[in-house]
Amino acid sequence: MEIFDFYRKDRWPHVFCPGCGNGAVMNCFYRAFNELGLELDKTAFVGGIGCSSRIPLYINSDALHTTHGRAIAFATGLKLAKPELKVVVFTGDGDLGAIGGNHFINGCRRNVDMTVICINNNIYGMTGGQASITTPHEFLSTTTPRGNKEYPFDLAEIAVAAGANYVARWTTRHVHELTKSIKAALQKKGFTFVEVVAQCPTNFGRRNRMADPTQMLEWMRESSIRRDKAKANAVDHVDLNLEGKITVGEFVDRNRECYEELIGVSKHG
Amino acid sequence: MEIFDFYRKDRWPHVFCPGCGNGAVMNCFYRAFNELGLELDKTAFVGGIGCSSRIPLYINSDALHTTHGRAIAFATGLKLAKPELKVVVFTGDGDLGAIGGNHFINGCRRNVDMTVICINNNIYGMTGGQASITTPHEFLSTTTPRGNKEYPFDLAEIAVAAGANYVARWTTRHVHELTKSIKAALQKKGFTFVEVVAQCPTNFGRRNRMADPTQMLEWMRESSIRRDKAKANAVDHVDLNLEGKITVGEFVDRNRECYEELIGVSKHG
Amino acid sequence: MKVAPGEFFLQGNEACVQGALASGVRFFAGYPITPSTEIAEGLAAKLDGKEGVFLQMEDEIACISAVIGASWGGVKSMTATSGPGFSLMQEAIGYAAMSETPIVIVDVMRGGPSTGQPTRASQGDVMQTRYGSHGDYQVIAFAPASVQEMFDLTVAAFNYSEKYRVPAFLLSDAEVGHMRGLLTIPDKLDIIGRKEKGIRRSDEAYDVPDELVRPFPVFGKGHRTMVTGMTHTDNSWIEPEDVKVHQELVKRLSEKVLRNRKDINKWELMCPGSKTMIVSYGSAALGAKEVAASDDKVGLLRLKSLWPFPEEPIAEVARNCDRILVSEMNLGMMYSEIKRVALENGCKKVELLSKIGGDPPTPSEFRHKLREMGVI
Amino acid sequence: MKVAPGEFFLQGNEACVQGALASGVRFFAGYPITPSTEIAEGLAAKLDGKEGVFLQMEDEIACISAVIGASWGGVKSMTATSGPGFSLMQEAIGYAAMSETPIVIVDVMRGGPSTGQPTRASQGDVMQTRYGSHGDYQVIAFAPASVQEMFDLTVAAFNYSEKYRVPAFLLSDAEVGHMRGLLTIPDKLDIIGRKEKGIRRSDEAYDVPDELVRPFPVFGKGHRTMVTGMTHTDNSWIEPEDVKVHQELVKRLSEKVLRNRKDINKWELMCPGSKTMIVSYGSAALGAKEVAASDDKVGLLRLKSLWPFPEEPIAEVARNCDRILVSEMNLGMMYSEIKRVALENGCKKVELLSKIGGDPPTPSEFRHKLREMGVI
Amino acid sequence: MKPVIDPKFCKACNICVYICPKKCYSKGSGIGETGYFTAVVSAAEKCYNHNREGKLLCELCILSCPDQAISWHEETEEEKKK
Amino acid sequence: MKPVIDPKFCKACNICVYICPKKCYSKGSGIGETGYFTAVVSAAEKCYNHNREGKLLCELCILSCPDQAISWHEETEEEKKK
Amino acid sequence: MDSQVRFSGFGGQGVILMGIVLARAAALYDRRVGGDGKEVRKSAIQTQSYGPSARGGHSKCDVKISDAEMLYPFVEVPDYLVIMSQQAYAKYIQERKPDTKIIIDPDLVFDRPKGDVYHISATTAAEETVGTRIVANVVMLGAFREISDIVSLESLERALLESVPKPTHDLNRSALKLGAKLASEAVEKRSKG
Amino acid sequence: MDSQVRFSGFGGQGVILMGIVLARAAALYDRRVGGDGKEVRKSAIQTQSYGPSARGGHSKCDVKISDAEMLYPFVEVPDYLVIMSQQAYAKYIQERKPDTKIIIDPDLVFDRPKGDVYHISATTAAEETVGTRIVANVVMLGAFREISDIVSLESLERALLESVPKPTHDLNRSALKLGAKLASEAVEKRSKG
Ligand SMILES: Cc1ncc(C[n+]2csc(CCOP(=O)(O)OP(=O)(O)O)c2C)c(N)n1
Ligand SMILES: Cc1ncc(C[n+]2csc(CCOP(=O)(O)OP(=O)(O)O)c2C)c(N)n1
Ligand code: SF4
Ligand code: SF4
Ligand code: SF4
Ligand code: SF4
Ligand code: SF4
Ligand code: SF4
Ligand SMILES: [Mg+2]
Ligand SMILES: [Mg+2]
Repeated sequence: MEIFDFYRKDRWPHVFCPGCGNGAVMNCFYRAFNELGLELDKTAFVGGIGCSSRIPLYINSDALHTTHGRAIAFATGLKLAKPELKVVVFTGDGDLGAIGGNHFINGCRRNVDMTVICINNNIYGMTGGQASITTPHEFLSTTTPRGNKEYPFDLAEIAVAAGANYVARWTTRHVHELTKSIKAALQKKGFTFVEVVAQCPTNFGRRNRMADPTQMLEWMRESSIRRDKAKANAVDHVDLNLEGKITVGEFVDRNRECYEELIGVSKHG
Repeated sequence: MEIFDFYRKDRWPHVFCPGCGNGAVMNCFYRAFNELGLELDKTAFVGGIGCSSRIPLYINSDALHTTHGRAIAFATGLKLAKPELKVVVFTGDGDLGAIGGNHFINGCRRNVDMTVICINNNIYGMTGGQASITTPHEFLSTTTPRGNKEYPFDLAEIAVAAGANYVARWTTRHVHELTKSIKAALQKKGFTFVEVVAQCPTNFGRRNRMADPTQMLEWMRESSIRRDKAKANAVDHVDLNLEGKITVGEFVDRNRECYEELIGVSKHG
Repeated sequence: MKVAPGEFFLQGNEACVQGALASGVRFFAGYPITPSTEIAEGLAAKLDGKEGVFLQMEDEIACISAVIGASWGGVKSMTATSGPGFSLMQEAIGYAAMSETPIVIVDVMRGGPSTGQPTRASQGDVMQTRYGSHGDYQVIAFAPASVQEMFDLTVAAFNYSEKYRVPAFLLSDAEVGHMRGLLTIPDKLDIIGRKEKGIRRSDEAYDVPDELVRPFPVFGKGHRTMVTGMTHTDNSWIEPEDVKVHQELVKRLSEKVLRNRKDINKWELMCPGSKTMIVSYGSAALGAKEVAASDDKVGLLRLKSLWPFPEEPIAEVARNCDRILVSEMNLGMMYSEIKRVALENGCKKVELLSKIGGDPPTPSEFRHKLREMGVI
Repeated sequence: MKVAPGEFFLQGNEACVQGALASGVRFFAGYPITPSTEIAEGLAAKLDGKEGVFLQMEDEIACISAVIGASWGGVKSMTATSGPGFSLMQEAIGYAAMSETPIVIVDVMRGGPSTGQPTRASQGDVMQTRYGSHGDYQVIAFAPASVQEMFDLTVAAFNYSEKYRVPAFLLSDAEVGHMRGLLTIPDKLDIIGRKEKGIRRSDEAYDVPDELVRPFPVFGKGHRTMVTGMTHTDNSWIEPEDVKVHQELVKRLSEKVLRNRKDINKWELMCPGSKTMIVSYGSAALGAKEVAASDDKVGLLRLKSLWPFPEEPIAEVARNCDRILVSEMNLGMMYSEIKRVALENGCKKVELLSKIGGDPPTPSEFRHKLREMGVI
Repeated sequence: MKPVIDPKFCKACNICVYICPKKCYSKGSGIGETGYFTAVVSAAEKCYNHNREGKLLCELCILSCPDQAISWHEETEEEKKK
Repeated sequence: MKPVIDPKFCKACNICVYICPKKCYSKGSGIGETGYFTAVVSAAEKCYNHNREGKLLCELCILSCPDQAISWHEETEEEKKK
Repeated sequence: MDSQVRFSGFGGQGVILMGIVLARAAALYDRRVGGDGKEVRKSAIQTQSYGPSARGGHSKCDVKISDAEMLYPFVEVPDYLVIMSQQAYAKYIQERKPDTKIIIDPDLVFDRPKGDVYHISATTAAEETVGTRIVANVVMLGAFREISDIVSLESLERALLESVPKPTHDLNRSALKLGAKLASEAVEKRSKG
Repeated sequence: MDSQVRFSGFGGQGVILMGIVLARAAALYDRRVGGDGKEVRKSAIQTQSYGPSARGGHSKCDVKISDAEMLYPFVEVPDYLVIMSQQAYAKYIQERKPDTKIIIDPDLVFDRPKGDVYHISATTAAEETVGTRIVANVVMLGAFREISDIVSLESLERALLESVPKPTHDLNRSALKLGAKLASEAVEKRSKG
């Protein structure tokens, strides 16, 4: 399958800004999906509301573009009603981690079989650059004109604590590692979570002296630190947040039984 | 201050069932509050909706009995509007961890100065015994007539991952330890969280062969394991949930700056 | 799951469970709330994963979201709640309307606003059902007044939801939901199935004029469906800035419900010729039934469906009577709509018997009011 | 925080920020949403912790909850949102009504239902404002039609919210919110402060009859206040099963707003004697202004407040004209209410100019409609 | 000091009976004012705090009683002798 | 194989220029069809995949291009000689 | 003709069950053959006052039984008022007609109402005779049936046994009989006294 | 009398700013003393088409200026139509009157409309003369003012400088002047041609 069998070419060029990180994630996702030989007609894509959440509408498959923050809840119903479908959620840091935080942690806990890809651009892109729950401390946004005083969530660590079967985080500066983790996530049963720190040059970069998307890629390269190394240095993730680092790597890979197995849901075609 | 200076004696006997764990938590809270010499008129109590969330109405102080799940959000506004108040939230496993999960994790992250006491009775007491996000695997409830197939949250671990300054869990079988942790929580600045596993004989015990409250206390005694021991045995918390253990102890004690300090909120009397 | 025909002594909420099962419900997501919880509990016992899924979720928003998601998986799906949960569901209800997703929502009404009276009956959510979500949309809502109607109108809600691809509501209340009485399940029931794209059946759903209701493209069948709550064209591409696209879409969503009022609306008429007519629904109408049965100066129009607003039966009644007494367990919500229609149709005296606090108006209270009005 | 008097060229949403600051807002919690975001952004710049707190929260439910909490801390507090966020706030809005918490909510309306048209204007939330939460309650809502009114009516919303201890709304829309124009901030503004328990001031708030509005017991002042969304007695003890307590409470909550309609309602009247009157509000009324100014066969009643429903000015207009043309940017929401009042007052021709999709009706469209009606 | 049960508050859960390491409490047998078989202090003299001044020891009963039905009282001269 | 940029899709972010370890890309200078200064493949012959068959190497550019504007194409005979 | 019955007591006594069993018996089983040879059905509706959870306090359960189709299913003023606690007495004694039959458990209700009153020591009798006060409600139900004769013993027993766990069937049958006995004694005593 | 102005182009060109500056100038500063010695005020409203975020595509900004109180503030059909991209041309060219003055940047608009058209090469001129195409919008604004004379140069400049960062004031002033120059040339050319 060529990339434009997978994506709806008639909608190109897509709506995302020049240099937006969403596109790189789309490339890696297509690559992983294709290399695994998965089928579009046996897969459904679900998104919330946000730039990142619009990706499902560009994929040549069934797409459920839902309400802000609730993608995982919609996906849960869809999956349990039609268990033979593979279900993939595309979401953003705001959609998943701010308004959708509760469905996120409960998704991890309930362990319904689905893969959730969160494009964390550290900002609300769609609405024009307000701080999100992952905007780093002291960074600027339209709602933090004096620098963000809050500290960010570590979404991947929370997913671990909440019980997801597979958790990884990479940046768009790690396209190969990212592709590999998406593959791992798609292959594993249960709730799997891949977070991608990605550039939003328009609404995050511009206000933080990184208007050029390549500056953002460079920032991600410099800030990334492998999770095993970070753990070895015994810094807890909250402290890491304080330092503005981005821990990357696979965070957990375990095999809790998924919810469908636990309730013995049968495939009603 | 005698206990019935602290509580509204004219409302006694309270509405809670015979043997309900809420009462023990009330005793320990009063004890901690009193021993620290805190003042009722400088403290406000906030609750959501649920048996546990009704405790604020019994305290001889300002009480905000809110909507289901939102107590922390209400408390956040109250505290930031009147920073000289000490703010304490009473909540339940359903109120805090199910419908209120998002405000819980964001409360931990934002680190507004407040103490949250969650009475985790593993069930929705008020509505008559439906499963909650902490009902142990395979336990019975009115909505899990074949045993609960989901696995429970570990609220305390999530609070750690989300960034709370102080996190402890005890059961009502640990009244002295609990009192000590409540004291520690009340003394520390920032978001502090004390989870108490407590008996609901009416709606949890009755359906799980522990109709007698003392059977429930005995169950808690048997299932409890100190967190340091558990950690030494290298079992991760999700695995612990699988085994039906209750890890108890202090989970974290750190000193992240609280939100008020970070934004430099001034006390406007 | 099959439901056995026969006679049963059940609670209203249990009859609703039976109605859902009889309609073929395959997915239920719920969050406990008094006085609706028995519906969740009943379905938890029945939907064991094999024949359908029962899911208790983290909150009501998750529930209705999952219910909509499940419907796109092609199964009949449903949730049940009461006031506070109903309020939380409003955003997603608008999404269901906009995305034309067939779902059923039961609201067992209790006293509001806010936490109010969790265990007492009210009819305070009837306008919320119509207007609770932002923007223009229409819904279908039924108001049962007995155990039997908890069953019958649950089935109706499922049927019309499928037929018109619209969220349908069962607006019950704490009295009807908790009342126990006889339920007769007939041998044969008319059940309308999903109006599925690519499958033509001689199904009643296909009676609906096609320019208003589109066939439903179930996920996973190669339709490559796009579903969205944004303004979209007929092939589902989002066009959030296009005035025309928005007008066509939103007007069609309303029209498909409003133009089919005759098909949807249901009511009971007692002593239709009377010069004084009571118009009421649900629990509030029960005292009126007794009055209308015993006094031939007074008739009753009992609405079994509230939305789309039953203009025609009310107009008919208004044209033929001198005065109308509206009775509801709120401060007068349907009253203003009914009054408008009555005035348009030449009936100038429209009065209100409003009763809140949990107890339905009694026959004595009706008689007292009618006496005040000089009717009896 | 003081607001400097003078003339400014600002966006509608920025004028709202100025109005809030002028009213003494000390707490704002918001969640970004188009087209209201500039209000949050404007207050983020001003409320820096010292003179007040700006908080961006995890969702709209958290925002309005925190806003209510802050109000109990004794400060003026506010949030701003649009349709989807407004829907999510409905449960807490009912709580604010039930607990009699003064708060201000701005809804900059966009096209719905659901995600709809995020950047386009509509008036689709006017009924939701009245009926969006479960149960019986009344609110106060203003509908600005200019940059200046974004300021003036924000101040009015704060004032009436404090005076009657009721949630008050500013129902703006994407056009008025984003329009830029002149704002004049006067030297002196009438600002109503918290009607605080234990403090008697010669404040306007105290004009309110005491049997309807109670003084507000700010937290932390030794009142040992109990606040609850459950049915409660006057000393705030919960009585969720008591019929009488519920009736008294809920009726009082409604009455305190309804009985003070004269004080609250605001409107503009152009060519009042005309035989044809347009009744409209917000953006939808702007085209009508031009028509009414240029054609003396046509007058205009422009409602600046929508709730409590302005019965009196509409009745007055209806009594003196032959026909009414209602214009709104929805499918006809206020229309039915207006029609009812018109009919009651002898005006039998009530027509609707409804326009959705984002653009307010133009003067030409008004003229076209009036021509169709045979008026001009 | 001795523990005393307030029969107006006790709901007869018998947690005191279970929790007291010294077996000072026993189940009640007669119906109390509230319709419950309230527990009774049957052996106050076994309590750690019997005839003790200053900071109280143990207190498991008081901290565990869900209904705030137990409180400390001075012993009578007679009781002190036990 | 050689990378080719589709000027209908390229939005001139220059990520390819930044990311390519072999400096195969350079910034564009003329305005493209879409109004952007689309990037250009200025040194395809330096690519790891120049004159290579089978599994492609590196691919940082293709995976990183936000607009799916880069794709692989057969080289012409002439290009192969470079 | 309608019969309106109210059972009241405190939470945990099984007052609700009494009403459910009575209504169930009337609705499903108590059908006689009428003069025209057709089955004559009763309609019966049970309603209740529903407090938060199972926390003591008073509890109320109403049953309305009608020979015709049920129109208004709620009890306005009861024809029969069964009271099993002092709290319930205080709360519900006012709502009665002059001819309302009142049945109390004199060991749990301390006040003594005037009027058409039957004293049935259901709780004590249950404990003493069948060995457990758990079935005091069934004893009272048996007594109520004997006094009211609204439904037949057979249909009441059938409805009862459907509503309780199998192993307790004998116990419940005995309790029902015991109630009937207490009632006849009470009636006798009244007619004598 | 009302003047209706529409600026259009693509996102990022600063089309919105043009409208804001014009409206601001008219509303706040462009006040003349009338015949009666009193200050005569204009009222001015700026509105815009507001797409999702800053993602290219077309962009539109309307200004309506009135000598009296503003009643209807939206532009129905513009008196002046300024177009700075081909996309915007395609979208907005239809909405005009026979006498609408059209001002285009001929280097960015490829079609050539008929009617009262002015060609202002604002983008090229900005790059070549003041050294950056960033101020092409200001150049165009200067040209527009020169052609329309709706507001005075002084008030426009004042409003402009209030809306841009201090360090760019000189640049912006030059751009405005450059626009005026281009406009006089264009007018001259037209009158000749
Ligand atoms: C209930 C609700 N609140 C707010 C919004 C407005 N909104 C749309 S997208 C968005 C933020 C999206 O942020 P994120 O998920 O990080 O996506 P991004 O655009 O950054 O990819 C918001 C707040 C909405 N649509 N619905
Ligand atoms: C929005 C909303 N949904 C549901 C309810 C019903 N409700 C009341 S309390 C409660 C559960 C309380 O459980 P928990 O917080 O664990 O408290 P507990 O009673 O067990 O102490 C629920 C679901 C409600 N009041 N509001
Ligand atoms: S706003 Fe940010 S996230 Fe959205 S498309 Fe533009 S660059 Fe991407
Ligand atoms: S239901 Fe459970 S939690 Fe509630 S009061 Fe009773 S025992 Fe306590
Ligand atoms: S613990 Fe308290 S309530 Fe329980 S039996 Fe003992 S004294 Fe009574
Ligand atoms: S203090 Fe300890 S020893 Fe004494 S009565 Fe209480 S539990 Fe028993
Ligand atoms: S990365 Fe892609 S979009 Fe960006 S400049 Fe290169 S080819 Fe163009
Ligand atoms: S594959 Fe690698 S070396 Fe070749 S062009 Fe792309 S980035 Fe450069
Ligand atoms: Mg984002
Ligand atoms: Mg609980």
